[in-house]
Amino acid sequence: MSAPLDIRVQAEAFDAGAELNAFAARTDGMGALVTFNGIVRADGGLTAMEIEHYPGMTEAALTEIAAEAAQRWSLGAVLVIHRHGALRAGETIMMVATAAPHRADAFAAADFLMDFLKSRAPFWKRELGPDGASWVAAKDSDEAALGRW
Amino acid sequence: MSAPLDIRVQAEAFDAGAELNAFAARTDGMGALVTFNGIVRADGGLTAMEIEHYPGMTEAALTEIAAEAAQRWSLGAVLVIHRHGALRAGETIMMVATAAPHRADAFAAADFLMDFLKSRAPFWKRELGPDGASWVAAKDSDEAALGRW
Amino acid sequence: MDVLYFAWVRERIGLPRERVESDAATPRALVEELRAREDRYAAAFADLSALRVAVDQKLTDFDAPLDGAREVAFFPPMTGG
Amino acid sequence: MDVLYFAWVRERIGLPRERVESDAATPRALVEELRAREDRYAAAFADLSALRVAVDQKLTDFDAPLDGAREVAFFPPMTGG
Repeated sequence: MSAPLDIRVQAEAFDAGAELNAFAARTDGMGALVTFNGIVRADGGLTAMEIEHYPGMTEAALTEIAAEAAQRWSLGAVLVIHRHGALRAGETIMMVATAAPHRADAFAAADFLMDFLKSRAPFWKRELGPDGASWVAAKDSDEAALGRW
Repeated sequence: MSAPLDIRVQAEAFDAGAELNAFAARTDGMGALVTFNGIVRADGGLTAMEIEHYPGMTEAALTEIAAEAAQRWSLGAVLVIHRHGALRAGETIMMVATAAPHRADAFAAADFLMDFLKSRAPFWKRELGPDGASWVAAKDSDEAALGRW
Repeated sequence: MDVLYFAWVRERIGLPRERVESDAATPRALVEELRAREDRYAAAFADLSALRVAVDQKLTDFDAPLDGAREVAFFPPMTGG
Repeated sequence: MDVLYFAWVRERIGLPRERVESDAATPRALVEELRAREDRYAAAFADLSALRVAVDQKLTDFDAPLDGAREVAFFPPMTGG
């Protein structure tokens, strides 16, 4: 199955609910739909976040990850939206959606996309808190998660 | 953490996108949000579906499954909406949403909820196709999936 | 007690719920009593491995005690989600 | 070739991209040349295990061939999602 891949890298905020409904409408016939939404956490006095990315490579890396997911699982469609630039606490950073005839495929593909997007797509987060700004450090657990696949 | 559980069993259609946005708004501070949407598949000439349930036991079973998920994983909130009655192809049958500080918890809890909801909540689907109506048979793989947890 | 039927069990028996006077000690014993009544019950309960039972709205097994139960429900394996 | 820096690598070096004339055979050799230039490069490249490299927008390793590369990027481990 060659599932359509919809990959967007943008500074603009987006409406996750509207994207879910639009995705569901265009994947008519698929029984299972999984989404992941990453949101700027409000803990530790975090007030805002800045996301830097590598224009050109970002889109290529996301497309490669999504294509790999579509090859491993039987999917009807894949959506990836990832923001860059300035975000406030509570704002949606990114969203992944997968549609499949069977729920196990939709779950596994979304989980896989998140693991690879986290460690293989060129985004860097900087958090702005009461003590100033600091780059978010990559977690060993995120790198280790890739070994699951 | 005692995560709030929002459990709804209803005949009325619902707006999955609006529910996602409302869920995200009330779980402010959680970084990871996973949703599953089950949709009436349009394959095999299927034109409609009827879902029977066991009023009273349905709500109790869903609450028990959601509470079990909230005990196993660190969650900020759980949402389960499941329709009964008549549905047309393309309509949303049900939705599960989990919010958590960490994505692994949100994914695992949503996956768990779906496995148990599928085989332990008293719903029965009847499909209406070109050859008439037939009760959907439970799959051995759905029962086997419970062994994962 | 109230006995409830769902999905194709309901269809075969021809009603969704009925009042049953019984001293059956277990769902299995209750099924034996119902089977003896009429063919439609025998047909619905032909293969217990294809059925599930709930006592007072809790999923249980066919050998669980019925002592004091107010509501027993028989139905096929569930297919939600 | 164009050499790009992201996140704290960009901050330490003080610019996001520059044109570099080099015959370095690998990213590791290119790093050695840059380190020799100025302290800010030495500081940014102090610990290569904390860095990642992409050649022509493809993630690779520090010993990959640079032959014909148009663009080399250095950055810390990625933290998207």
